[in-house]
Amino acid sequence: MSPILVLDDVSVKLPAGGDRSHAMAHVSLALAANEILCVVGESGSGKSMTANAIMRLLPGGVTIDGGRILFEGRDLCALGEAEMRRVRGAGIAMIFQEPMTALNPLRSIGDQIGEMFELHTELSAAEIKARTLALLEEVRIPDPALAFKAYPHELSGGQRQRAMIAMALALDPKVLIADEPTTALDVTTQAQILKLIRDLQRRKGTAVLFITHDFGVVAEIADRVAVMSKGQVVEAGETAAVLGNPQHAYTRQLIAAVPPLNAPPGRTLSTEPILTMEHVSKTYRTGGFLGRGQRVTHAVKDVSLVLPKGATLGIVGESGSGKSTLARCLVRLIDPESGEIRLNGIDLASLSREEMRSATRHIQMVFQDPFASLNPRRKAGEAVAQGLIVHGMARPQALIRAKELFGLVGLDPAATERYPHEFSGGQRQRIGLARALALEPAVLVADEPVSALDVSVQAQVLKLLGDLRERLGLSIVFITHDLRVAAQVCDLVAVMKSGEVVESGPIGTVFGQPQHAYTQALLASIPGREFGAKQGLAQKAVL
Amino acid sequence: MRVLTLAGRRLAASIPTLILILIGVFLLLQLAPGDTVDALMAQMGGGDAATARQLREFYGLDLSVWAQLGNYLWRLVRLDLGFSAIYGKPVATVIAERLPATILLMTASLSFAFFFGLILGVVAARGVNKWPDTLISTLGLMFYAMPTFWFGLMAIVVFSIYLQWLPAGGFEDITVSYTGLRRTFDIALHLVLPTLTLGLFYMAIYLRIMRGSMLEVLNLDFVRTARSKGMDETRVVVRHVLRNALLPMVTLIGLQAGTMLGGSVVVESVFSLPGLGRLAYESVIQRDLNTLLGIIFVSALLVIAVNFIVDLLYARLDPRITAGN
Amino acid sequence: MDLLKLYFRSPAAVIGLLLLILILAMAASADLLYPRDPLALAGRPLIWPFSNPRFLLGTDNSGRDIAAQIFHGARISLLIGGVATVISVMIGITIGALAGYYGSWVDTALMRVTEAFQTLPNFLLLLVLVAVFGSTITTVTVAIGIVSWPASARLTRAEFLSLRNREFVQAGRTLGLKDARLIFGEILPNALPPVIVYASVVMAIAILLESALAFLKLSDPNVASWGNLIGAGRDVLRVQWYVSAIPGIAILITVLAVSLVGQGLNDALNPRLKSR
Amino acid sequence: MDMTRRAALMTSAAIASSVLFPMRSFGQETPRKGGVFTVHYGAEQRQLNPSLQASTGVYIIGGKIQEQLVDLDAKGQPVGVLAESWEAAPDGRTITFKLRPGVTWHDGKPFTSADVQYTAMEMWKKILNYGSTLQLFLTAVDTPDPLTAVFRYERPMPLNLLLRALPDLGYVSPRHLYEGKGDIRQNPVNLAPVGTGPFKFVQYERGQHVIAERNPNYWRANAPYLDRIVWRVVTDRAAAAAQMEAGQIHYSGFSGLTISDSARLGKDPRFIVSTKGNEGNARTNTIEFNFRRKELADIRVRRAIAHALDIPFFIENFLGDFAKRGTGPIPSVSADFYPADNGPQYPFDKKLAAKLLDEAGFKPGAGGTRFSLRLLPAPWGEDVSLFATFIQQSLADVGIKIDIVRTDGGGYLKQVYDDHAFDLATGWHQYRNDPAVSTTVWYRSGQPKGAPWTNQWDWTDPTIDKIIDDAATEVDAAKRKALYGDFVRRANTELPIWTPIEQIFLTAITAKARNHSNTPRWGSSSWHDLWLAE
Repeated sequence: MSPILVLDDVSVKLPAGGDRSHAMAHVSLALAANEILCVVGESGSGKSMTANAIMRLLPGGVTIDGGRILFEGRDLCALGEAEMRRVRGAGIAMIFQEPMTALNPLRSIGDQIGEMFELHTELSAAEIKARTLALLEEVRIPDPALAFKAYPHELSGGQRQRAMIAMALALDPKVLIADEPTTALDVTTQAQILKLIRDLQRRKGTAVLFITHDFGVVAEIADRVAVMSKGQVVEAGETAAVLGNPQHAYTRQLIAAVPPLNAPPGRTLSTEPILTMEHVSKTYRTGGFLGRGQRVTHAVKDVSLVLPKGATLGIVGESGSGKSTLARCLVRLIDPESGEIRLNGIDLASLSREEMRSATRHIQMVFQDPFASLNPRRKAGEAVAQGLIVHGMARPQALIRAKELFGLVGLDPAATERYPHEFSGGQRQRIGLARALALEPAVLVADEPVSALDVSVQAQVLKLLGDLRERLGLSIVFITHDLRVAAQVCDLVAVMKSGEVVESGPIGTVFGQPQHAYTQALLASIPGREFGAKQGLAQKAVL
Repeated sequence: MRVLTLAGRRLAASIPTLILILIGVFLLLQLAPGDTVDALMAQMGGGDAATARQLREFYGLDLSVWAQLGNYLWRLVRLDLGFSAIYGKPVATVIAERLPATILLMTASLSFAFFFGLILGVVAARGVNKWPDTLISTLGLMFYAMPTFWFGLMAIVVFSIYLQWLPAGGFEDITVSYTGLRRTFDIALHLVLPTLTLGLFYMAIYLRIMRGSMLEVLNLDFVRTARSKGMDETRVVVRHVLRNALLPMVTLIGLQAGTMLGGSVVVESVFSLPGLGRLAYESVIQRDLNTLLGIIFVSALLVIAVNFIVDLLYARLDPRITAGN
Repeated sequence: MDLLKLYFRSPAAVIGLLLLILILAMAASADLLYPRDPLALAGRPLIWPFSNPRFLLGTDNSGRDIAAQIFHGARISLLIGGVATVISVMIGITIGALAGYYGSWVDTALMRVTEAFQTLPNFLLLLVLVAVFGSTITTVTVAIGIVSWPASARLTRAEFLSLRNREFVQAGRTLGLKDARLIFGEILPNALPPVIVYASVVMAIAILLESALAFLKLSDPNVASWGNLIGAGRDVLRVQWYVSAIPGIAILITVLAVSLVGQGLNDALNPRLKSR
Repeated sequence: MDMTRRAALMTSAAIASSVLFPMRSFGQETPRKGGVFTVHYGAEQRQLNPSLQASTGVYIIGGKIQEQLVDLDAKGQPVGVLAESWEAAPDGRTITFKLRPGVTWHDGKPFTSADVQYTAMEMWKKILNYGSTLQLFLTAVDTPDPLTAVFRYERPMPLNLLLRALPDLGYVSPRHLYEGKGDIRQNPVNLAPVGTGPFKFVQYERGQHVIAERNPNYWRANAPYLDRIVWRVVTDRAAAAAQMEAGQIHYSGFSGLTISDSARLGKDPRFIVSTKGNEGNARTNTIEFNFRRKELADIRVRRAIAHALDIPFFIENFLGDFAKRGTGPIPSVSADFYPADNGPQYPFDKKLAAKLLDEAGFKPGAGGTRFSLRLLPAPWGEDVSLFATFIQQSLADVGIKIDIVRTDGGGYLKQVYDDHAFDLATGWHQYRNDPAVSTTVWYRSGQPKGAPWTNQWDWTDPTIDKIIDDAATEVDAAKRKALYGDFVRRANTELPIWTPIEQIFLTAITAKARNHSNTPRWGSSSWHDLWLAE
């Protein structure tokens, strides 16, 4: 059937001073009715700009300077502002990535959805209320009447995304653009949302332009896929064809970087434990007035785990499961209420702040957000040398050691003089790693070290981590929400849910034959489960 | 309900603050050279040592500092603000007499500043970097940078003497005793220039805050969602941006209530308005501790009341507050 | 540095900088152009500006050369404004840092004190301080400094609260840094820029406060500050309005310059805000 | 009234007054009954009863409501008000006043000698500033009949001293409203005065205004002419001038406006600005030396400081033509006591000043400064702050560095008259018709510490003490005048205080006013004959 939306040789010019002249260069795409086209690419590839260009909601200074965008035969670039407004919401609707901030915090959900009808139809208030409630029903939000009156902050991330979808589909638009709608959600919620979009698309026959960076998602729901890099479409076609045997080198490299789900064969682990956690628990008391009406949340409840020497213990779970809190308890950034944390025989939990300050050199941490983990006002080399200087090494000597560590983590030793904002995300994580290794710790705690990176960069950092583990005999506690990454990196894994460890053991057995219902649900909801499995074996050599 | 406990907590939290201020100022003013009797003698133009001693006993100034402080706090607990040396009347009645002028002036200037600050801020933000923005911002800065008393005096010269449109000062025209509506109109006429003088400075501040907060909110995600729903720019601003942009403005009212009374000292003396500002200035000069502390007590209550209203307003504007997180 | 490039993009900031340089030049050249003591009796009082070649801007009601007082006044007013700002920002940063970093009871206690200062009308506290400690230039400057610190304390506290749990600070903690090094080495350098920008607002208010004090005849009479000239001019305002007008304009320009520079810096610091 | 009518009124009044020659000479115009007279009230007082507080700030209101035994007539001679006649016994120890019959208080009660007795003994003697020293030796006031009051003194009281003091210190209060009503000072009547005067108190709105209206049964036939007097509280002088020009204020007395505004309004036909009517309130600008500083204890230094000030230049350029050169503690307006020969004067002579300072051994040091002094100017009076700056500028030329220390009212009295923490001080000395009232205390030694406007200079001079004591009790008027001549000459030779400038208070009043400024202390008098031409 004829394509409903066609991008014909579209180019979008960036304001001067950007890292490249054009966000989109000669992009041609076609989207037919009743079809999901996935546009996949890494950050900065121009995939989000495509969505903005179609809706003509480009940020200040960015302009379309070539090509046509045909919607039902009409070129949107030529439309006047008033007519374009009639298309937005009615003809083409859009949903966004951050459910937390995509809705106006000060107005109720029903009000914001109802506004779609107010804008484009002449319906009475009563009819609008009825239509809105029906929509909420359709997107299977629990208790639609309550959700109608609720404010955004009273709903969970998943529920808010459902509300966004209800808003988008209010006027049965011909085209739905979804700009990474599930990236910020937990795996289980992501699975439900993808299923919802899939069902609604089939029932209503809408054409969906789905933008993502996650190949799993592509495998899960895409009918056709287009791969973008640096503003150009490098490859497009049926999903099975493109994923099966990618033609373009860039596509092949991207797919190769996606860690498969089944774990490589287990390594022999030493029996001698280096770090043991016994009955560790931490509770938060918030609000309340003199004890009454306090809200108590048990972040970590009675966790007992063992990290063998030289092994990597993975801690997986969704957000709010307490895995980060546990990690911070290990390095005493947070003081657990009870329980012991033994490192080489010393119980870290019972040390005073002074004693902990000297013992901390044995257990170091790598953080998640590359942009926040380095002090912007301090040279990269100095950040790495700081730990050594504090523990008594002379400054010049520490700086030389820093240069060596830069080499160890694969960075140009001369870069120690540069400031953090001059490095890319991946390079910053390497600096974080160098800083952690400066004190030659026995145990390295890595809290989601790669989740903020693009897939290709992620693969390089994981490879580096693997090499260092071998060379330095590091024992690592690896915290992540991405089961694929855990499968490739960890020897043992513990699955946490609302503060408790529901299942733990060697990664092969836990992922192969999950015992606990939650683990099973977790594994089942990973998008594109089979996608990674086939090439599982082929990837082994690389890592 | 929820908001009342929130406000109750604010009240409880400000009681220690209030006590802290009163004791601090009480001790501070003890160090000032001369006491209220010296000031009285200066005003009387003479008086022998015997009268001075008698007066000092009468005002209880012969007790030790700590005894005086103890008496004052003991009376304060019973909400008795003591006796005013300047006016020979209980402080409470003196303040009650002068409160209406101050409250009228402050509410008038605050609402003038807030209202025009808001509108000009929105206009400036809408046309950012174009001529309306630069014009409004520079005008705002001019009023901000101009010393208030200077503007006041110049305004009198232009509007009351040269053009004779507005009265040159005072709270109302008492040569002719108006009543009812005519009197309110007359008082309003007397308050136009003082409100302008005090209000323009604060309007400049609100204008800048509003412009900044508008630009901030216009960059948030939900504005992009609103646009993607096919809304025109005005509706986006009115239905979505304005209410979010108001939040910092409302908090500012709470913060500025205190400084406004300070500003009114100068404005009230230029326009000879019988307000608390000038009474405070006179009580410092006359070393009338009871009146000064009484004024500080009342102005602190005023500030707490304004902050209470700000809390209520904020809770109504932002549902997240009542949820208590 | 790109900050300068960003700064000079907005015309208002450039105008502000030029005005500030003009005022600084006046302050610097005061001794060259007007070597005599500005408070000395220069000629007949109340000569109109531009009417007598010896006195370009005329004389005030004490027979002192207004131009000399404007030039020397620039130095005094900038001095008062500057020192008072430094005092208030210093107090503000220390209290804001401690309250923001340590939190819990330290935070509540210090915030009670800040609230106390903000509930009390600041001009009133200034009057009491001047009445108690006399109106010499040092007491006036210190008093203005003491009165205007709460705002910068609140700002610093907000910055510290947001930076305190930032990951690079937590990394510092895991490396074994002591609190003091964390506060001054890690957090403060990142918390300073918005406070420095706000200092321009504090300076503007300090200069206005000094002129209000002088208007009530409470400033230091032995010093040729603009405020004193306005205070003196107040008695002859109806006829020789220029005696108050000229220093009024000088204060207007200085406060305008300081605010524009402050605003320029602020917009340069978070460019996202400016170029929408 | 709306704007257009006010503007019309203004122009018509201006034309009317410029056509007629100055109001003084056309007495035959018939007085108009009625109208509201608004008065600029600059400094609010703590109470309004003139028998408790002798200050112009109280007379300007209380003087219209309460009356005194004796007032001054146009030529400055005592004239009876509540007293019809008086006579003193030859030994000067008893003075009998015959009271005016048929006078009633505003609340209807009759005015009798009992009121005079109570006021004299309980108020003048115990509370009234300057009154307490004047009536120091008053032992009793007998009331043989309701219309006779006999004053008995332990030491002779010169009749002309008493008669000159009573216009200021002779106001009578209603006994029936004070006796037995607790502490006189806290009696609420002080803020709502009841008197026998031409105007009855109506209302006092703190910080805003005071209102009094015509007393229907006032003892002077068909007086007063005005319906109502309104005192408007305006503390800012520039604002007061503005309100006068806007027609909201008719009269501002006791130099209530700034020098330049007074000069400007003087040229405006709508107003009359003159010192006429203030001869009773003369004042001299003083420079007080603190002998505790060794430099100032040396007479040559004091004389040098006097010679260093170019007073004629200061008066001519800064004070305008309402001030003139002072010659001594007694101002020239005091016809009865102004001596022909005032003793040594100190004309402007910078070289002589420098020579005197060298002789005294104070050579100019680094930067030409011989020594530095702290100068405390009184915090009231625009002329005082101008004079302080002028002193600073002039003494800098002869090598004396002056640091001006600014204080407020309470601080000034405490630091100068109690703590003696000053080197030079400058302010006002108010002359009250007789040197014994408020002038000699500046020179007489032995004054109690902390008593303001008295000799706190750590300077004692037995000769001048003797002259002062003799004059205070000398009954013969001529001998008394001669004694005060010696007092002036001695004061000017020893120069503990220098009185270089003599000024009289200035009155600014609308040209529509009639019968104004017709007595030496008109601003404080009862205005029973004042009226407003339309």
